Amino acid sequence: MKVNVLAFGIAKDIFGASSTEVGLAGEATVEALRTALETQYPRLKQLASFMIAVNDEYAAAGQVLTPEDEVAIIPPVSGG
Amino acid sequence: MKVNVLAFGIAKDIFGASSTEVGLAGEATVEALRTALETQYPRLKQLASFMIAVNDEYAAAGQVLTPEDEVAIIPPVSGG
Amino acid sequence: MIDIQLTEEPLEISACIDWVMSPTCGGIDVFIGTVRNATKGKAVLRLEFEAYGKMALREMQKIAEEAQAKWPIEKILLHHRTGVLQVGEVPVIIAVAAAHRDAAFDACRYIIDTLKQTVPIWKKEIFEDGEVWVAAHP
Amino acid sequence: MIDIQLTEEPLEISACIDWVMSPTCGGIDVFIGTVRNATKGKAVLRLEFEAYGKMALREMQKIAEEAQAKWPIEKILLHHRTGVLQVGEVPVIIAVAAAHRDAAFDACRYIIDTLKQTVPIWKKEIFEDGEVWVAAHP
Repeated sequence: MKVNVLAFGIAKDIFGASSTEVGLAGEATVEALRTALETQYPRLKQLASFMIAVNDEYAAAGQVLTPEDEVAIIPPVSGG
Repeated sequence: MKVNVLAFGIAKDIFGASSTEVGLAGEATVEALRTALETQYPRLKQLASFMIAVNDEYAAAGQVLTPEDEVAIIPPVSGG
Repeated sequence: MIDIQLTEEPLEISACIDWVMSPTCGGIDVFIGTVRNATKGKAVLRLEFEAYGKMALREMQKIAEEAQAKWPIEKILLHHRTGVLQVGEVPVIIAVAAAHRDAAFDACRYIIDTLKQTVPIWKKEIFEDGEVWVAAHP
Repeated sequence: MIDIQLTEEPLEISACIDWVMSPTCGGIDVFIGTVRNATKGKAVLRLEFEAYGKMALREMQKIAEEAQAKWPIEKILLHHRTGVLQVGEVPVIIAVAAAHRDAAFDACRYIIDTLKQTVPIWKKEIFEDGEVWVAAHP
């Protein structure tokens, strides 16, 4: 399954774009997406942390993605 | 010694004036003034508490008053 | 910097906040006291505030200096109004600016809590059927 | 009542405070974040704020509702700005009105602390010699 991942903040700099497409071979879990992103963009491993959001909610590692989901990478937030 | 005591809030209502004069026979301490005030105005005993201020500072019971001091009775404060 | 005022004029919230703003500060905490329309379920018509002016200013200054000694804060504003206040009006405003927000919050709360304990200002609540000096009796 | 906004326009402090004022409330606590001119001793030229707008609004709403569930408060306003902000400008304002001040202070502090942990908004500090996404790296 191909997943389009929206990017913000430093993740946008790392992707060089405001979104990127990631192909997932096996089960399309959030955890699998995280691993695929880190493989495709090793600089993500240097971040303090990052989360995945699905349909505007922080997603747990085991959550399974569907083609309709809006998926985003959430690097460490720093609002306020 | 005669002490002029400024009054505010409910103390002004109890004195029926914005100050009152109290005569102290023995040593003119803050404690003696407190006792004299309570004798002269028994309603003061119904207050939650009251303090005596001397020259714009809260005074301790043992402080000795002089004729030059500005003395005030401070009923429970309720600013803010 | 400390700005203490006791005044019969309406307090100007915007001017107070402008005064504490500073390019070296990242956080401002502001406490605004307002006159409530009821106390213990009973309708309040208005409040009357009376102060022992000289001593009140001195106690307010003391509290601000204590706050400045306790926390890394840059600017403290403490204005209190006296006289007759209608429901919704503002008897007190406290604004504290600091580099970091924790100090601003802690200092602001300390200042209002201590003001209510030590500053010689008295509040009378006026009801339809009478009036009461707040906190006077147990 | 809750008022949440995410906007590129300058935040209007007075209008925000007016919105939370209520005749049933006795205390308002307001937190105003401002852009500092330095971070860790290094001069900051300006900040740039970026948000995942939809999700940020949703997380802000969640925080306000949590605060309302935890404390007896009547009105919560939470406005955050995005885009380029100069030193002294205001990225965030939180105002909480309650019958009694303790709840207003506690809720206001909870809201800013939680916002900084969970709301998808990112801040870039621009220095003379470079720029940094705040908190991105350990």
